Amino acid sequence: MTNLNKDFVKLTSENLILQDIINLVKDDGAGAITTFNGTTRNIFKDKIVVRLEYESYIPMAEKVLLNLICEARTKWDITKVAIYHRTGIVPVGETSVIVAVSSIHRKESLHAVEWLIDELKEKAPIWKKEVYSDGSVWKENAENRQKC
Amino acid sequence: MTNLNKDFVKLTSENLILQDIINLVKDDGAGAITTFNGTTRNIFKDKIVVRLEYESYIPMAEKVLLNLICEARTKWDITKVAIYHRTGIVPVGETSVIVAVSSIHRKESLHAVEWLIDELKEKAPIWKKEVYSDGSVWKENAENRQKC
Amino acid sequence: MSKEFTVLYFASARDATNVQSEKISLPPQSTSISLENLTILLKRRHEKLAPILENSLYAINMEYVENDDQTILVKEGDEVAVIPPVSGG
Amino acid sequence: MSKEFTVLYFASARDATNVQSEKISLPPQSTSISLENLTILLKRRHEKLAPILENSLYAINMEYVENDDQTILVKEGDEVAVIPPVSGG
Repeated sequence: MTNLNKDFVKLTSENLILQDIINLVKDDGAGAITTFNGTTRNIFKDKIVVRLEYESYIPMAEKVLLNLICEARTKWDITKVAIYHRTGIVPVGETSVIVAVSSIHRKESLHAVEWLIDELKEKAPIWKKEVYSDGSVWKENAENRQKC
Repeated sequence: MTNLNKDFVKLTSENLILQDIINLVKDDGAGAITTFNGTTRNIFKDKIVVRLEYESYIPMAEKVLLNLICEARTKWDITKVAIYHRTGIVPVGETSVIVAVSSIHRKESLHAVEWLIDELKEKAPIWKKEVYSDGSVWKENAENRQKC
Repeated sequence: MSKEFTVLYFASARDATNVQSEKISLPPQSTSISLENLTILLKRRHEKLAPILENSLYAINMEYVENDDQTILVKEGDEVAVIPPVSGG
Repeated sequence: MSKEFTVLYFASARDATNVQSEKISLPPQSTSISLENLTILLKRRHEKLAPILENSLYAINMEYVENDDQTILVKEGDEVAVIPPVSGG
Protein backbone atom coordinates (compact mmCIF):
# COMPACT_ATOMS: atom_id res chain seq x y z
CA MET A 1 0.00 0.00 0.00
CA THR A 2 1.52 3.33 -0.95
CA ASN A 3 0.37 6.87 -0.44
CA LEU A 4 1.57 9.43 -3.01
CA ASN A 5 4.92 7.62 -3.33
CA LYS A 6 5.93 8.99 0.07
CA ASP A 7 4.44 6.42 2.44
CA PHE A 8 4.98 2.70 1.92
CA VAL A 9 3.25 0.14 4.10
CA LYS A 10 3.18 -3.60 3.58
CA LEU A 11 2.36 -6.80 5.44
CA THR A 12 4.09 -9.56 3.54
CA SER A 13 5.09 -13.19 3.86
CA GLU A 14 8.28 -12.46 1.94
CA ASN A 15 11.73 -11.98 3.42
CA LEU A 16 12.40 -8.31 4.26
CA ILE A 17 15.47 -6.86 2.56
CA LEU A 18 16.66 -3.72 4.31
CA GLN A 19 18.34 -2.24 1.26
CA ASP A 20 15.11 -2.49 -0.76
CA ILE A 21 13.27 -0.59 1.95
CA ILE A 22 16.02 2.03 2.26
CA ASN A 23 15.67 2.56 -1.49
CA LEU A 24 11.97 3.39 -1.01
CA VAL A 25 12.72 6.25 1.40
CA LYS A 26 15.95 7.53 -0.14
CA ASP A 27 15.69 11.08 -1.42
CA ASP A 28 18.40 13.45 -2.63
CA GLY A 29 16.87 16.24 -0.58
CA ALA A 30 16.91 14.21 2.65
CA GLY A 31 20.19 14.11 4.55
CA ALA A 32 19.13 11.52 7.11
CA ILE A 33 17.68 8.03 7.04
CA THR A 34 16.94 6.16 10.25
CA THR A 35 15.91 2.51 10.23
CA PHE A 36 14.70 0.16 12.91
CA ASN A 37 14.90 -3.61 12.30
CA GLY A 38 13.19 -6.07 14.59
CA THR A 39 14.66 -9.55 14.34
CA THR A 40 13.51 -12.75 15.98
CA ARG A 41 15.53 -13.76 19.03
CA ASN A 42 16.63 -17.29 19.83
CA ILE A 43 15.84 -17.09 23.54
CA PHE A 44 12.86 -15.77 25.46
CA LYS A 45 13.01 -16.04 29.25
CA ASP A 46 15.34 -19.04 29.04
CA LYS A 47 13.07 -20.89 26.62
CA ILE A 48 14.50 -21.70 23.22
CA VAL A 49 12.35 -20.26 20.45
CA VAL A 50 12.16 -22.62 17.48
CA ARG A 51 10.35 -20.15 15.25
CA LEU A 52 7.87 -17.30 15.28
CA GLU A 53 4.61 -17.06 13.44
CA TYR A 54 2.99 -13.72 12.73
CA GLU A 55 -0.68 -13.29 11.91
CA SER A 56 -2.33 -10.05 10.90
CA TYR A 57 -5.66 -8.51 10.04
CA ILE A 58 -3.85 -7.24 6.98
CA PRO A 59 -6.14 -4.56 5.50
CA MET A 60 -6.73 -3.02 8.93
CA ALA A 61 -3.03 -3.23 9.83
CA GLU A 62 -2.07 -1.39 6.65
CA LYS A 63 -4.73 1.22 7.35
CA VAL A 64 -3.58 1.67 10.96
CA LEU A 65 0.04 2.05 9.82
CA LEU A 66 -0.83 4.62 7.14
CA ASN A 67 -2.80 6.56 9.77
CA LEU A 68 0.20 6.45 12.12
CA ILE A 69 2.45 7.82 9.38
CA CYS A 70 -0.08 10.56 8.78
CA GLU A 71 -0.01 11.44 12.48
CA ALA A 72 3.81 11.31 12.53
CA ARG A 73 3.84 13.87 9.72
CA THR A 74 1.95 16.29 11.97
CA LYS A 75 4.69 15.91 14.61
CA TRP A 76 7.88 15.90 12.54
CA ASP A 77 9.04 17.20 9.17
CA ILE A 78 9.80 13.87 7.53
CA THR A 79 10.31 13.11 3.87
CA LYS A 80 9.44 9.46 3.15
CA VAL A 81 8.36 6.58 5.37
CA ALA A 82 8.27 2.81 4.87
CA ILE A 83 6.90 0.26 7.32
CA TYR A 84 7.15 -3.39 6.33
CA HIS A 85 6.05 -6.24 8.58
CA ARG A 86 6.33 -9.92 7.90
CA THR A 87 3.53 -12.43 8.27
CA GLY A 88 3.65 -16.20 8.58
CA ILE A 89 6.65 -18.15 9.79
CA VAL A 90 9.79 -16.12 10.56
CA PRO A 91 12.87 -18.18 11.38
CA VAL A 92 15.18 -17.12 14.20
CA GLY A 93 17.58 -14.35 13.14
CA GLU A 94 15.37 -13.05 10.34
CA THR A 95 13.74 -9.64 10.28
CA SER A 96 10.08 -9.36 11.31
CA VAL A 97 9.67 -5.59 10.97
CA ILE A 98 11.45 -2.64 9.39
CA VAL A 99 10.61 1.01 9.91
CA ALA A 100 12.55 3.44 7.72
CA VAL A 101 12.19 7.22 7.69
CA SER A 102 14.08 9.86 5.73
CA SER A 103 14.23 13.52 6.72
CA ILE A 104 16.19 16.65 6.01
CA HIS A 105 17.55 16.85 9.55
CA ARG A 106 18.49 13.85 11.63
CA LYS A 107 16.40 14.42 14.77
CA GLU A 108 13.16 14.16 12.80
CA SER A 109 13.83 10.70 11.39
CA LEU A 110 15.33 9.41 14.67
CA HIS A 111 12.32 10.50 16.69
CA ALA A 112 9.73 9.49 14.10
CA VAL A 113 11.16 5.96 13.85
CA GLU A 114 11.04 5.53 17.61
CA TRP A 115 7.47 6.81 17.80
CA LEU A 116 6.30 4.69 14.85
CA ILE A 117 7.65 1.42 16.22
CA ASP A 118 6.16 2.21 19.65
CA GLU A 119 2.76 2.92 18.10
CA LEU A 120 2.94 -0.09 15.80
CA LYS A 121 3.49 -2.32 18.82
CA GLU A 122 0.56 -0.77 20.61
CA LYS A 123 -1.99 -0.48 17.83
CA ALA A 124 -1.34 -2.55 14.72
CA PRO A 125 -3.52 -5.68 14.57
CA ILE A 126 -0.60 -8.09 14.31
CA TRP A 127 -0.01 -11.09 16.55
CA LYS A 128 3.09 -13.12 17.24
CA LYS A 129 3.10 -16.76 18.28
CA GLU A 130 6.32 -18.04 19.81
CA VAL A 131 6.83 -21.72 19.13
CA TYR A 132 9.06 -23.57 21.60
CA SER A 133 10.19 -27.17 21.53
CA ASP A 134 7.42 -27.95 24.05
CA GLY A 135 4.51 -25.78 22.97
CA SER A 136 3.59 -22.30 21.81
CA VAL A 137 2.07 -19.10 23.10
CA TRP A 138 0.49 -15.97 21.64
CA LYS A 139 2.53 -13.05 22.92
CA GLU A 140 1.23 -9.72 24.22
CA ASN A 141 3.18 -6.50 23.82
CA ALA A 142 3.73 -4.54 27.00
CA GLU A 143 2.62 -1.45 25.06
CA ASN A 144 -0.78 -2.96 24.36
CA ARG A 145 -3.69 -0.63 23.87
CA GLN A 146 -5.73 -1.14 27.05
CA LYS A 147 -9.38 -2.03 26.95
CA CYS A 148 -11.19 0.85 28.59
CA MET B 1 39.51 -0.67 14.09
CA THR B 2 37.64 -3.30 16.09
CA ASN B 3 37.32 -3.96 19.77
CA LEU B 4 36.67 -7.59 20.80
CA ASN B 5 34.50 -8.10 17.70
CA LYS B 6 31.75 -6.03 19.32
CA ASP B 7 32.76 -2.50 18.34
CA PHE B 8 33.61 -1.60 14.75
CA VAL B 9 34.90 1.83 13.85
CA LYS B 10 36.31 2.93 10.52
CA LEU B 11 37.15 6.07 8.59
CA THR B 12 37.32 5.02 4.97
CA SER B 13 37.41 6.49 1.49
CA GLU B 14 35.30 3.58 0.24
CA ASN B 15 31.59 3.63 -0.46
CA LEU B 16 29.55 2.67 2.64
CA ILE B 17 27.25 -0.31 2.11
CA LEU B 18 24.55 -0.43 4.77
CA GLN B 19 24.00 -4.16 4.53
CA ASP B 20 27.70 -4.83 5.20
CA ILE B 21 27.53 -2.72 8.34
CA ILE B 22 24.28 -4.34 9.48
CA ASN B 23 26.04 -7.68 9.14
CA LEU B 24 28.73 -6.50 11.57
CA VAL B 25 26.21 -5.81 14.34
CA LYS B 26 23.73 -8.62 13.64
CA ASP B 27 23.46 -11.08 16.51
CA ASP B 28 20.98 -13.90 17.08
CA GLY B 29 20.58 -12.80 20.70
CA ALA B 30 19.73 -9.21 19.73
CA GLY B 31 16.15 -8.51 18.70
CA ALA B 32 16.71 -4.93 17.59
CA ILE B 33 19.00 -3.13 15.17
CA THR B 34 18.80 0.62 14.70
CA THR B 35 20.76 2.39 12.00
CA PHE B 36 21.35 6.01 11.16
CA ASN B 37 22.56 6.97 7.68
CA GLY B 38 23.76 10.45 6.88
CA THR B 39 23.65 11.22 3.18
CA THR B 40 24.86 14.28 1.34
CA ARG B 41 22.14 16.72 0.37
CA ASN B 42 21.88 18.51 -2.92
CA ILE B 43 20.89 21.86 -1.46
CA PHE B 44 22.20 23.85 1.47
CA LYS B 45 20.51 27.20 2.14
CA ASP B 46 19.52 27.57 -1.51
CA LYS B 47 23.07 26.91 -2.77
CA ILE B 48 23.54 23.87 -4.95
CA VAL B 49 26.13 21.53 -3.49
CA VAL B 50 28.27 19.98 -6.20
CA ARG B 51 30.04 17.60 -3.87
CA LEU B 52 31.30 17.20 -0.33
CA GLU B 53 34.80 16.48 0.82
CA TYR B 54 35.50 14.98 4.22
CA GLU B 55 38.83 15.20 5.96
CA SER B 56 39.72 13.51 9.23
CA TYR B 57 42.48 13.14 11.77
CA ILE B 58 41.89 9.45 11.29
CA PRO B 59 43.68 7.77 14.22
CA MET B 60 42.24 10.27 16.68
CA ALA B 61 38.77 10.04 15.13
CA GLU B 62 38.77 6.26 15.49
CA LYS B 63 39.96 6.59 19.07
CA VAL B 64 37.29 9.18 19.90
CA LEU B 65 34.58 6.97 18.37
CA LEU B 66 35.72 3.87 20.28
CA ASN B 67 35.69 5.93 23.48
CA LEU B 68 32.15 7.10 22.69
CA ILE B 69 31.01 3.52 22.19
CA CYS B 70 32.62 2.64 25.51
CA GLU B 71 30.68 5.46 27.18
CA ALA B 72 27.45 4.41 25.43
CA ARG B 73 27.90 0.94 26.92
CA THR B 74 27.80 2.46 30.40
CA LYS B 75 24.45 4.08 29.55
CA TRP B 76 22.63 1.33 27.63
CA ASP B 77 22.72 -2.44 27.40
CA ILE B 78 23.76 -2.73 23.77
CA THR B 79 25.15 -5.74 21.93
CA LYS B 80 27.28 -4.61 18.99
CA VAL B 81 28.09 -1.22 17.53
CA ALA B 82 29.51 -0.09 14.19
CA ILE B 83 30.37 3.48 13.21
CA TYR B 84 31.68 4.03 9.68
CA HIS B 85 32.48 7.47 8.29
CA ARG B 86 33.61 8.28 4.82
CA THR B 87 36.60 10.47 3.95
CA GLY B 88 37.49 12.23 0.72
CA ILE B 89 34.98 13.17 -1.95
CA VAL B 90 31.39 12.06 -1.37
CA PRO B 91 29.02 12.69 -4.28
CA VAL B 92 25.51 14.00 -3.63
CA GLY B 93 23.11 11.25 -2.53
CA GLU B 94 25.84 8.97 -1.18
CA THR B 95 26.22 8.02 2.45
CA SER B 96 28.80 9.88 4.54
CA VAL B 97 28.19 8.18 7.89
CA ILE B 98 26.47 5.09 9.26
CA VAL B 99 25.87 4.31 12.92
CA ALA B 100 24.44 0.85 13.61
CA VAL B 101 23.63 -0.61 17.02
CA SER B 102 22.10 -3.94 17.98
CA SER B 103 20.45 -4.62 21.34
CA ILE B 104 18.16 -7.10 23.03
CA HIS B 105 15.40 -4.51 23.51
CA ARG B 106 14.59 -1.77 21.04
CA LYS B 107 14.84 1.32 23.25
CA GLU B 108 18.53 0.72 23.91
CA SER B 109 19.60 0.69 20.27
CA LEU B 110 17.29 3.59 19.35
CA HIS B 111 18.65 5.80 22.12
CA ALA B 112 22.28 4.73 21.70
CA VAL B 113 22.22 5.54 17.96
CA GLU B 114 20.83 9.01 18.61
CA TRP B 115 23.41 9.71 21.32
CA LEU B 116 26.30 8.37 19.23
CA ILE B 117 25.53 10.48 16.17
CA ASP B 118 25.09 13.56 18.39
CA GLU B 119 28.44 12.95 20.08
CA LEU B 120 30.17 12.14 16.80
CA LYS B 121 29.05 15.49 15.42
CA GLU B 122 30.32 17.27 18.50
CA LYS B 123 33.61 15.51 19.12
CA ALA B 124 35.00 13.46 16.26
CA PRO B 125 37.85 15.27 14.46
CA ILE B 126 36.20 15.15 11.04
CA TRP B 127 35.62 18.11 8.76
CA LYS B 128 33.27 18.61 5.85
CA LYS B 129 33.90 20.99 2.97
CA GLU B 130 30.87 21.88 0.86
CA VAL B 131 31.81 22.63 -2.71
CA TYR B 132 29.39 24.85 -4.64
CA SER B 133 29.52 25.92 -8.26
CA ASP B 134 31.01 29.24 -7.09
CA GLY B 135 33.32 28.28 -4.24
CA SER B 136 33.59 26.15 -1.14
CA VAL B 137 33.36 26.39 2.62
CA TRP B 138 34.44 24.35 5.65
CA LYS B 139 31.28 23.65 7.62
CA GLU B 140 30.85 23.82 11.38
CA ASN B 141 28.40 21.59 13.24
CA ALA B 142 25.96 23.37 15.52
CA GLU B 143 26.85 20.77 18.16
CA ASN B 144 30.50 21.79 18.15
CA ARG B 145 32.51 21.29 21.29
CA GLN B 146 33.00 24.81 22.57
CA LYS B 147 36.43 26.18 23.32
CA CYS B 148 36.43 26.92 27.04
CA MET C 1 -33.81 -13.25 4.59
CA SER C 2 -32.11 -12.35 7.84
CA LYS C 3 -29.75 -9.42 8.08
CA GLU C 4 -26.16 -10.47 8.67
CA PHE C 5 -22.86 -9.05 9.82
CA THR C 6 -19.43 -10.68 9.72
CA VAL C 7 -17.15 -11.46 12.66
CA LEU C 8 -13.43 -12.09 12.20
CA TYR C 9 -11.34 -13.93 14.78
CA PHE C 10 -7.57 -13.60 15.10
CA ALA C 11 -4.80 -15.26 17.09
CA SER C 12 -6.07 -16.65 20.41
CA ALA C 13 -9.65 -15.76 19.45
CA ARG C 14 -9.37 -17.89 16.32
CA ASP C 15 -7.85 -20.73 18.34
CA ALA C 16 -10.86 -20.52 20.69
CA THR C 17 -13.52 -20.48 17.97
CA ASN C 18 -11.73 -22.65 15.42
CA VAL C 19 -13.03 -20.35 12.70
CA GLN C 20 -11.39 -17.42 10.95
CA SER C 21 -14.67 -15.69 10.27
CA GLU C 22 -18.38 -16.26 10.35
CA LYS C 23 -21.56 -14.54 9.31
CA ILE C 24 -24.01 -13.92 12.14
CA SER C 25 -27.64 -12.89 11.82
CA LEU C 26 -28.94 -9.86 13.62
CA PRO C 27 -31.69 -10.71 16.14
CA PRO C 28 -35.10 -11.05 14.48
CA GLN C 29 -36.78 -7.72 13.74
CA SER C 30 -33.67 -5.73 14.68
CA THR C 31 -31.47 -3.68 12.39
CA SER C 32 -28.54 -3.51 14.79
CA ILE C 33 -26.99 -4.92 17.94
CA SER C 34 -25.13 -3.17 20.75
CA LEU C 35 -21.58 -4.18 21.69
CA GLU C 36 -22.82 -5.43 25.04
CA ASN C 37 -25.33 -7.74 23.35
CA LEU C 38 -22.76 -8.76 20.77
CA THR C 39 -20.46 -9.92 23.56
CA ILE C 40 -23.28 -11.95 25.13
CA LEU C 41 -24.11 -13.46 21.73
CA LEU C 42 -20.48 -14.38 20.95
CA LYS C 43 -19.94 -15.95 24.38
CA ARG C 44 -23.05 -18.08 23.85
CA ARG C 45 -21.78 -19.27 20.44
CA HIS C 46 -18.20 -19.99 21.59
CA GLU C 47 -17.73 -21.08 25.15
CA LYS C 48 -13.92 -20.79 25.05
CA LEU C 49 -14.09 -17.25 23.73
CA ALA C 50 -15.39 -15.76 26.98
CA PRO C 51 -12.04 -15.20 28.77
CA ILE C 52 -10.47 -13.91 25.56
CA LEU C 53 -13.20 -11.32 25.04
CA GLU C 54 -12.42 -9.96 28.51
CA ASN C 55 -9.07 -8.74 27.17
CA SER C 56 -9.91 -8.04 23.55
CA LEU C 57 -11.01 -4.98 21.66
CA TYR C 58 -13.51 -4.80 18.85
CA ALA C 59 -12.84 -3.17 15.52
CA ILE C 60 -15.82 -2.32 13.31
CA ASN C 61 -15.01 -1.88 9.63
CA MET C 62 -11.31 -1.67 10.52
CA GLU C 63 -11.70 1.03 13.20
CA TYR C 64 -11.13 0.34 16.89
CA VAL C 65 -14.17 1.06 19.04
CA GLU C 66 -14.43 1.42 22.80
CA ASN C 67 -16.13 -1.72 24.06
CA ASP C 68 -18.20 0.19 26.61
CA ASP C 69 -19.41 2.83 24.15
CA GLN C 70 -23.16 2.32 24.25
CA THR C 71 -23.78 4.55 21.26
CA ILE C 72 -22.05 2.12 18.92
CA LEU C 73 -24.22 -0.38 17.09
CA VAL C 74 -23.25 -3.19 14.74
CA LYS C 75 -25.37 -3.04 11.61
CA GLU C 76 -26.09 -5.21 8.62
CA GLY C 77 -23.01 -5.74 6.47
CA ASP C 78 -20.57 -4.55 9.13
CA GLU C 79 -17.25 -6.35 9.55
CA VAL C 80 -16.52 -6.81 13.24
CA ALA C 81 -13.11 -8.10 14.31
CA VAL C 82 -12.18 -9.52 17.70
CA ILE C 83 -8.73 -8.08 18.41
CA PRO C 84 -6.87 -9.88 21.22
CA PRO C 85 -3.88 -8.05 22.75
CA VAL C 86 -1.55 -7.32 19.85
CA SER C 87 2.08 -8.38 19.62
CA GLY C 88 3.48 -7.03 16.38
CA GLY C 89 7.02 -5.76 16.01
CA MET D 1 70.26 18.77 18.46
CA SER D 2 67.12 20.70 19.33
CA LYS D 3 64.15 19.01 20.91
CA GLU D 4 61.12 18.90 18.61
CA PHE D 5 57.38 18.31 18.70
CA THR D 6 54.99 17.88 15.77
CA VAL D 7 52.01 20.03 14.88
CA LEU D 8 49.23 18.80 12.61
CA TYR D 9 46.87 21.14 10.77
CA PHE D 10 43.42 20.15 9.50
CA ALA D 11 40.70 21.72 7.36
CA SER D 12 40.75 25.53 7.58
CA ALA D 13 43.95 25.41 9.66
CA ARG D 14 45.69 23.49 6.89
CA ASP D 15 44.37 25.92 4.28
CA ALA D 16 45.85 28.78 6.36
CA THR D 17 49.28 27.22 6.86
CA ASN D 18 49.51 25.36 3.57
CA VAL D 19 51.11 22.47 5.40
CA GLN D 20 49.60 19.29 6.78
CA SER D 21 52.20 18.96 9.54
CA GLU D 22 55.48 20.37 10.67
CA LYS D 23 58.13 19.72 13.26
CA ILE D 24 58.80 22.66 15.57
CA SER D 25 61.72 23.03 17.96
CA LEU D 26 61.13 23.76 21.62
CA PRO D 27 62.63 27.08 22.71
CA PRO D 28 66.40 26.79 23.50
CA GLN D 29 67.15 25.32 26.92
CA SER D 30 63.50 24.37 27.51
CA THR D 31 62.02 20.91 27.73
CA SER D 32 58.42 22.04 27.23
CA ILE D 33 56.15 24.88 26.16
CA SER D 34 52.83 26.04 27.59
CA LEU D 35 49.70 26.20 25.42
CA GLU D 36 49.67 29.96 25.74
CA ASN D 37 53.21 30.21 24.40
CA LEU D 38 52.46 27.61 21.72
CA THR D 39 49.64 29.81 20.45
CA ILE D 40 51.96 32.85 20.31
CA LEU D 41 54.56 30.77 18.49
CA LEU D 42 52.11 29.39 15.92
CA LYS D 43 50.62 32.82 15.21
CA ARG D 44 54.15 34.15 14.58
CA ARG D 45 54.88 31.32 12.13
CA HIS D 46 51.57 31.53 10.25
CA GLU D 47 49.94 34.90 10.02
CA LYS D 48 46.65 33.58 8.59
CA LEU D 49 46.31 31.03 11.39
CA ALA D 50 45.56 33.64 14.09
CA PRO D 51 41.78 33.94 13.55
CA ILE D 52 41.45 30.18 13.17
CA LEU D 53 43.24 29.48 16.45
CA GLU D 54 40.65 31.68 18.20
CA ASN D 55 38.02 29.05 17.44
CA SER D 56 40.11 25.89 17.48
CA LEU D 57 40.96 23.34 20.11
CA TYR D 58 44.27 21.58 20.63
CA ALA D 59 44.64 17.84 20.90
CA ILE D 60 47.88 16.50 22.36
CA ASN D 61 48.66 12.90 21.44
CA MET D 62 45.07 12.47 20.25
CA GLU D 63 43.44 13.81 23.44
CA TYR D 64 41.57 17.10 23.56
CA VAL D 65 43.01 19.57 26.06
CA GLU D 66 41.49 22.74 27.45
CA ASN D 67 43.32 25.63 25.80
CA ASP D 68 43.42 27.65 29.02
CA ASP D 69 44.72 24.81 31.19
CA GLN D 70 48.04 26.23 32.39
CA THR D 71 49.20 22.90 33.82
CA ILE D 72 49.45 21.38 30.34
CA LEU D 73 52.84 21.46 28.66
CA VAL D 74 53.85 20.29 25.21
CA LYS D 75 56.99 18.18 25.45
CA GLU D 76 59.54 16.68 23.11
CA GLY D 77 57.99 14.12 20.76
CA ASP D 78 54.42 15.21 21.41
CA GLU D 79 51.94 15.32 18.54
CA VAL D 80 49.85 18.47 18.76
CA ALA D 81 46.86 18.90 16.47
CA VAL D 82 45.01 22.11 15.69
CA ILE D 83 41.33 21.11 15.63
CA PRO D 84 39.07 23.71 13.98
CA PRO D 85 35.33 23.41 14.66
CA VAL D 86 34.39 19.92 13.54
CA SER D 87 31.71 19.06 11.00
CA GLY D 88 31.53 15.29 10.74
CA GLY D 89 28.32 13.37 10.20
